[in-house]
Formats: sequence, structure tokens, C-alpha cells
Amino acid sequence: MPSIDVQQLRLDFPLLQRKTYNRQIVYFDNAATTQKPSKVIDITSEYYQKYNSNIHRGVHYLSEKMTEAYENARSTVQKFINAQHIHEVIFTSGTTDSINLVAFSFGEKFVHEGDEVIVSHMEHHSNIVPWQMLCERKKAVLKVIPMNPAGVLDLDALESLISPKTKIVSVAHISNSLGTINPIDKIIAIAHKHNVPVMIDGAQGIQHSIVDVQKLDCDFYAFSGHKIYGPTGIGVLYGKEKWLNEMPPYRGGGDMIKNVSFEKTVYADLPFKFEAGTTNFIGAIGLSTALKYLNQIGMDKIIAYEEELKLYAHRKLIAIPNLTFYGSSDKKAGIFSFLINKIHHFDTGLMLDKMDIAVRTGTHCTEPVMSFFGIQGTVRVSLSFYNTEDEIDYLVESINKVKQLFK
Amino acid sequence: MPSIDVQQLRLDFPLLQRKTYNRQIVYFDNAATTQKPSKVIDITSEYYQKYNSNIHRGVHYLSEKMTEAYENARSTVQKFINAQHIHEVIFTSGTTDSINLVAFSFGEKFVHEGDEVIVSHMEHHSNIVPWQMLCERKKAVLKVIPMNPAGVLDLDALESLISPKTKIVSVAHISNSLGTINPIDKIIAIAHKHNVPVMIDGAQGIQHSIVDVQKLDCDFYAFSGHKIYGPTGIGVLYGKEKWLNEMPPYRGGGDMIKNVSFEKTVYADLPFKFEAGTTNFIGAIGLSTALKYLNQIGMDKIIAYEEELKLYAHRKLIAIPNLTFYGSSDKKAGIFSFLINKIHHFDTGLMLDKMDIAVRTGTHCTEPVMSFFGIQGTVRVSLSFYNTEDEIDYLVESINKVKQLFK
Amino acid sequence: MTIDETQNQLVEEFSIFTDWTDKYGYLIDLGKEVPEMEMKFKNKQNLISGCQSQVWLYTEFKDGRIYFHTDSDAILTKGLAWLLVKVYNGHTPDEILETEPWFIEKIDLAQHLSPTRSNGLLAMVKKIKIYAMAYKAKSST
Amino acid sequence: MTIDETQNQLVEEFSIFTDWTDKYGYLIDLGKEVPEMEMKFKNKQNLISGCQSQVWLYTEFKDGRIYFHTDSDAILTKGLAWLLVKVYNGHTPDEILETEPWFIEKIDLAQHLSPTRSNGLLAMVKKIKIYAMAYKAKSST
Ligand SMILES: Cc1ncc(COP(=O)(O)O)c(C=O)c1O
Ligand SMILES: Cc1ncc(COP(=O)(O)O)c(C=O)c1O
Repeated sequence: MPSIDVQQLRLDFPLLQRKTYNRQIVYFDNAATTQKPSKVIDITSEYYQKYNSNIHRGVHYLSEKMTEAYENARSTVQKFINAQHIHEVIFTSGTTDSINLVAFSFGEKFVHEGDEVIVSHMEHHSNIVPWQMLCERKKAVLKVIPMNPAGVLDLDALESLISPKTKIVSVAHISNSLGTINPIDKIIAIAHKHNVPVMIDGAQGIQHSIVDVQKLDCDFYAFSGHKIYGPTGIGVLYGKEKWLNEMPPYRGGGDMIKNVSFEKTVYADLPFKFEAGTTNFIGAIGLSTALKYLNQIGMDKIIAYEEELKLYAHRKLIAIPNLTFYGSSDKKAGIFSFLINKIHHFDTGLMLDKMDIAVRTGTHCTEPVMSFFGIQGTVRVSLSFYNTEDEIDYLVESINKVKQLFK
Repeated sequence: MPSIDVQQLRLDFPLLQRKTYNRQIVYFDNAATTQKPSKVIDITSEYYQKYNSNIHRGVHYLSEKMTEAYENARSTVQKFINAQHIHEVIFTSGTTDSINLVAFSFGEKFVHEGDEVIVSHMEHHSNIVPWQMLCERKKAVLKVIPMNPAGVLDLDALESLISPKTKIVSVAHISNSLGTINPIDKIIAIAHKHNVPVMIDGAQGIQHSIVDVQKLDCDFYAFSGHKIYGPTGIGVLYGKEKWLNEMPPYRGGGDMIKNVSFEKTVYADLPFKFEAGTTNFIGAIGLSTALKYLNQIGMDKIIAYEEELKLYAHRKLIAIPNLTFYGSSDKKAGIFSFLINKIHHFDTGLMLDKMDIAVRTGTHCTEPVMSFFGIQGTVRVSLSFYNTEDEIDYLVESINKVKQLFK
Repeated sequence: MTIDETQNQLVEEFSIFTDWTDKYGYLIDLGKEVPEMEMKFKNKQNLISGCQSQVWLYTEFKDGRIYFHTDSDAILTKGLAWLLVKVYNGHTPDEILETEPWFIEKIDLAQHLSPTRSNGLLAMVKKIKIYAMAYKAKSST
Repeated sequence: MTIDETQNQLVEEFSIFTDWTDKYGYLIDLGKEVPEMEMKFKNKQNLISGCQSQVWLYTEFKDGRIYFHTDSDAILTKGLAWLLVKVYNGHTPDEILETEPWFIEKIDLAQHLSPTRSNGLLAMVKKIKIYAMAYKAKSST
């Protein structure tokens, strides 16, 4: 018995109503990006039509309205993740931007030659490369928390990786290629025991969990608007005030300064210090509208439904012979990475597409995970609360048809 | 005789139709951000409704459509600025982001201790602070091209500022607080004579000029979508292939790599090397729609009309007694910065707002310009092709009313 | 007069204005009439920096009551600041801490106290409260 | 047969397929039947790397004609690559340079040659042309 009325909710998403080739699209590429409810699309249009104007320092009506809406959006994000202070919420252009901000600004201040940064083996490239770049610049060392074949991180190894030279640990909340829900509370506890701060890459976590940054006690949490039913080009970095205050700015420009002269520039207070130039203010309003939409349904209900759907999909998919699954932690989100015996992931993806099913194929920007399993890529089905059991049934049917075709 | 039918074109902009307090808004804050034609707003909605999907590496129908649209947007930008190669067009989140990209990546590779970077006295903070940050990091020196009281740069001084240690010159195409159209062709010629590359901050240039980056021979050109009738959260960096190829990446993440392993990461080719993570693909489509809209009207016609309107405004405004103008180059765009004798810019702005006129007041993110003139700020009227002579007349009337009120 | 009585009085005074020109004209007149703050008090310590206009606030504490002096480089801000001062002037820390400046909303000038305004007035109200707290703490020790 | 004749032939062959399953089924069969490339030719030099599937292309130049060998790790890509090879195989550089692979569009598989596809096929067509240019230059000197 579903806790939400999926059929009703699906009507909120215009894209889900469309046909691709022969039938209504079955969208299983939610880890790449999510579809948008009408409310998000409509508010974007509405703000362009009625309020568009550059924010902050504006003396006129529109600018004031827009600034107010932008700062209210920040407050909506603050409440959604339960940040202690509103100025701990920085708007960025996405998760990648947020992580790069921390890698640069935290790194600039705290990471020096010989120091160590720890990530995990299952990270998305966006949570690897910025740290590699930092380590190269600073001659620091990147260390990696290993995982086992089930796609579960080895926390004992983490303990032993941490040294007095460790400056930060950065790990994914939920793996985008394996679906593993990492025990970030434990990881944070271990790191904090050694006084090491922790950044959480929440790109896949925020939309499938209740995130309370104070309870988690993470030092940074990053996510993207477009993966939580919001617009593209907007993201969030949460950071604890004490770190954000100590970190130098990332980008320089308008709005992030108090005074500029060629001799001496004084940076603005939080959050503006980290929001140089014209931010994506319309994007921020779209994002906050998405969060309000989720709140209206209830994150608890969404999570309950997604859990149910995941279990249903799991049962159905593992029953298909000759599928190999990657990622089998018992703490898993609705992300299924698999290969059909001997069939190339790309071939499978192409055929599913012909059957109007959108899945992602390839490395999912996690090449170290692929190397770990000695494969080139997988077929990934990633679920959202707007997916249904019927769609899963159709997927199973279609996978069987693919098998038939390649027999 | 106007070369375009303004009244007709105004109908394309929903926001211009709205009332603020008592009458239809008079929007003179175009240098801060421009209004959007319906086409831009509608295509944004349409893409969210019909094609939204993450780009690149996608195997399914939507992803392919979206990738195609995104790459077509890049091609539209390429043609708009006449870049030689499509991969010389990098999508960023705005001018500030573009300049920071160059300051970091060019700086990382080419700027070392004792080297010099040259900007001008009339730069926007976004074209000062990134270079200050770079110079601080690299122990390099920031030098400043002086200007005269008319707001004209001293090119002889530029000649003498350039030394063998000069690594880059970065100047605004058009000053956002003075309206000066800088002789960027001459600046580029001078710098190139000494083999020094030039970055142009085109935030105020692109929407009021025909920009041909090959003819200009600039090394970098940056602009923002939101200032050229496109969406927020999208911008462009044009860079010559030879520089972009030599520069290390700015942000690390998905899509900007060829291979990632913990031992060795190989970066992707241009333009992807500089587009880490999920880009604002819907924003890019909105921007290209704005450019196509301008092409349809004809940039030459827009420029001709704007020139006429500027001359009209100039005549009318200088006829008002007791106004002091800042910026009086004879090469000027439709940007008027002024103070009414003894009346604080903020007081003027507030009263104009009450009369439904949106202007910007303050430093316009160019504090060094304000210091130069020994003032705290100005009232800035910035024109667009959708403004009219009637609106100028109403502005003049309103300024007189402000004078009356503060008498 | 209590703080609320002064607020009521101001609301009544403003009720005669039928359009914005009269109302803002009055504020402008106020701004002009209020004496300038002595230069020596216009220092960094008393400065409340808005991005657009600057406000100075200087206080004295006498016989358990707080006296405020204010100034601004913008006339409208000065007028508005003076209204706030008028309301709170000569009251005890407790009275000040207890009472919000609700008259601003009633006379339809709330926009100037919004957190997104960069005129320094909201910061000024906060500062008034902080002074009240500080003097209260001081006088109770 | 000229390149265009082969293309016409393929268009005719494909015209019998009434739905996508038949058409792709045929491509899959092709992909399976085409012999694997010898391992020694599956080297870096012959690799055309798409993001999703990899294509190898190896050429020989004999008596003024170019002979192509191809392979891919994905079967559909392999089938498609083989169609391209079949069209151009054994022709002179000039013939190859003159003729575009228009049959792909006619048999409604153009999507696989779009620049946004990451299967390596468009890059393969470019490579075929580059080889033709190179051999032409070589044989004319
Ligand atoms: C000359 C100039 N440069 C840079 C910028 C920064 O642009 P953005 O805020 O869109 O990044 C502006 C915008 O005000 C500008 O006018
Ligand atoms: C775990 C994880 N981290 C980071 C990212 C990067 O997010 P974005 O591309 O929105 O910056 C993604 C998106 O694919 C992800 O799944």
C-alpha cells in the first residue's frame, strides 16, 4: 500500500507525460538528473515575467522583491537541512562547484605540503578530481578508503588511514554507481575523534534522505538543485560557520567584498564572501520551490515509498537470470547497476531506449569503481518517488526482450 | 526615425508590461540585468517539460536531444562572437566565473613570483578581485592603467606599464559605471606588440556591440547571459585554443576528464576540460535563444537605435541644471552616472523608485572609480533597445520632481 | 509618554498624508531639520554601515535612561532614523527591549526596515536593542 | 560495385524491416557474424575511443585501394561499423573522399552518427576520410 498517491503526483511532472518512440517514457535516469514539477517550471517563468532584477544593493521595487525572494530561498534551504545559521547556506552552481569551493578555499588555508586528504574508492569524479588538483598544487597526499566487493566502505581502514597529517575527509552520502548508503554518521564520528573535519557529497543523498546537518555534525554538505527536482545551474554548499569564516574566498568579484581598493580589499561577511558576482537567483527560487514541494508531500512519505519501490525492484530484478549486479550493501538506495551477461552496457542501453526506457550506461563518472570490478561500465536504473511498480514490471519485460534479441 | 519598432519589440518582454506602484515600470537598470523576451522564458519551460535530461554520455532519447541542443547553443555562441573553433566557447555560470577561471588557470600556469598583471582603474570588482587573489597567491604584482577625469584610459601609460614581467592585461570592453567604451582594439594591439595576451571583460560590451573575437584578436572574452537578455546562472568564456589547451583545468569533476584513477587523471579535450560537473544546460539553451532573438532583430539595428536613444538621453539630461555627470568620454554607451547636486544617490534612487523608475545607485561594484571622483556612489541610468524617448522624458520630469522635493 | 504612546502619535501624524509625495516630503523636512551630529561622534565606532547609506548612532545613559543621537548621509535615512530615535529616546533599557517599532509598518514605511534593504536602518534597530541590553546588564551589576 | 551502389543495396536490404526489432536484430546478427579483429591490431593506435563503446579501425593500402578492418566491444556498434566498412571497402582514396555515407540516414540510423553520440562511429567516419587523404597524398608523391 503506497504511502503516497503516485499516479496523482506523476501528474505534477509534465515530462513524465510525454511519449518518446512508442509509449509514455519510463524515466529511470534520476541519479543523473530529476524531472521538475510544474510548480518549479512555473515559478521560474513567473519570476522572469514579474520580478526579474539583480539582487542586493538595489534601491528599486523589483530588486527588493527579488532580493527578498532570494534570501527566503536561502532560509528554505536552511530549514530543509536544519542548518544552525542562515549564512551557513551558500548558493553555488552545483555539487561540483561546491566541492571545488571547499577543495580550493579550505585547501588554501589548511592543506600544506605533506598533508593528507582522504576520499573513498566509490567517489564520483567530482569528489576525486578537485582533491587531486589540490594535492598536486600543495604537494599533499590523497588517500583512499577501500571498499569490499559488496560496495561497502571499510571503516577500520579509515581509522588507520587517519594520521596527524590528515586535514579533511570527503565522502559520498550515497554512491551514484553502487547505490550504497554510506554510514556517514560513523565516518564523521571517527574523523571527529581525530579532530578531522568531514565533507559530505550529498548529490545523491539529499533527495532520498532526511538530512539534518546539525545532528549529522558534518562540516560541509554539498548538493545540486537539478538532482532534487529543481533547476539546473544551482547548488548548495552547507558549511559550518567556523570553517567558512576561516576560509579565504573562492571566486573574487562583485558582492563578495566589503571594500575594494587596489591596495587592500576587505571581504564581505558570510554568506556573501562565497557568492561572487551575480548568482543564479532565479535558480535559487526554483530550488526552494522544489524543496517546498517535497515538504508538502512529506520527505518521510517519499522515503517510505522509495524504500518500498526499491525492494519491489530488487525482488523483480534479481529474479531475472544472468544479471550481474554491482553494489550489494544491505544499506542501499534505489540505484541498480548491472550487466546482462556478456551484453555490452551500451547495447543494453540502446535497446532499452528503443523501448522508451531511459537508463544511464557507462562509468557514471566513477571510473575507480569500474576498475575495481574490472568492467567498462554498467547499466544503471535509478529510481525516484514518481516511478511505479508498473514501470518496474515493464523494465523486467524489456530486459528479457533485450536478452532475447542478443541471444 | 527609429530603425526598429520599439513599441512592437517591447511587447516581447513580459516584465516591461507590469506596473510597480502607479504606472508601467520604467526599467533603466539594464547594466545590472536585462529583461527577458518571452522566447527565452518559454524555451526554458519547454525544455524542462519536454527534454530535460542530463547531457553527454547519455544513451537515451532525451539525453541525446538535450546534448544536441546544448552543443547547438555552443555553436550559436560561436557564430555570435565569430570564434574560430566551437571548442573555444566555454559555458560558465557568468562573467565573474569566466574571469575567475582565467585568473586561476592562466595564472596557475603562467604567473609566477614577481610577475605582473595589468587591469584598469575603471574595472568592475569582478575584474579586480580575482587578479588580486591571484597576485596574492603567486606573489605577483597588480598594476593599474590610470584614467583621466573624463573616464578615459591613458594608453601611453599602458605602454609604459608593460614590462617583460607582464603576463596578462585584463580590461572592460565597456565600463559599467562610466559608460566608457574602451579602445580595446588599441589596447590589444599595444599588449600584443609586447606578446602579452589580453582578456576582455565583455559583461557590458556584448549586448551593445558587434563582437568579432577573431577581428579583435583578443585572447579571452567573457560575458554573462543575464545581461544579454538570457537567463541567470549562465555565462561564456571565449578563449583562444592555444591558451585554453595550455591552461590547467579550473574545476575538477564529472565530464572534464578522459580517465580517472587515483594514480593518474587525464583531462578531457576542449571545451569539456573547463566544464566540470553538470553544466547549466537549460541556461545555455536560454542564452542561445536570446542571441537568436537579437540576430533576428539585427545587432546593427539595435546598436543604431541605442546610439540614437543615448544621444537623445544625453541632450535631455545635460539640460537639467545642477546635475554632475561621471564619465564623459566621447566614446560612450548608454550608461549615465550622475548626482543631483547635494542630494544623496540613495535618496534620489528611492524617490525615482516611487515614481516607478528603476535605476541603480551606489558604487556599481567599482569602488576605485568612486574613490577617483571622491564620491560614495552615483545614480546610474543604463539603457537598452527596449527603452524609449518617452521614458527618457518621464525620467527628466521625475528628476525635476526629485529636485523639487529636496529643495 | 511611553514608547507606544509616541508610536501612536506618529501614526496619527502620518495619517494626514494622502500620497507618497507628502509623506516623503515630510521625511525630507525631518531629515533637514534634525541637527547634524557633532563630527567627533561621527566615528567608526558609531557607524552603522549600510551598503547604500550610512547611519551613525551615539548613545548616552543617564539616570537609567538611554538617550540617542543619530545622523545619516542620506536625508531620507536620516529622517527615518530620527523617527526611530524619537520613539525610543529617554526610555529605560527594559522599556526599549520590550517594545518593537511597529509604527513603521503602520505608517507604511516597513520596506525601509526590511532585511534586504541596505540603508542600515534595520541594523540600527538591532543596535538600539543591543545598547539597551548592554546598559541593562551594566546597571544591574 | 561503386560506393553508391553498395549504399543503394543496403538501403534496399533494410527496406524490408518493418519495425525496430527486426532492424536492430539484423544489426546484432551482423555484429555477431563479423569476425573479431586479431588481437594484435586491437592496439591503441587503431582505437577510436567513444565514451560508451570502443571502435577499432585498421587499414591496408593495396594497389591504390583501401581495405578496412573493424571491431567494437559493443555489438550494435560493431554491426554499424561493419556497414560503414562494407560501403567503403576496396575503394580508391578519391572515391572514398568524394562519397558521404548517406545510406545511414536513409535506413533511419542517422542518430548513431550524430556528433553527440558517444559510440565512436562519427569519429570512425572521419578517420576513414583521413586515411583516404593520407593514402592519396602518399600515392601521389
Ligand atoms: C563590467 C562588468 N564586469 C563584470 C560584471 C560581473 O558580471 P556577473 O555579475 O554577471 O558575473 C559586471 C556586472 O555587473 C560588469 O558590469
Ligand atoms: C555522488 C555524486 N557526486 C557529485 C555529482 C556531481 O553533481 P553535479 O554534476 O550536479 O555537479 C554527482 C552527479 O552525478 C553525483 O552523483
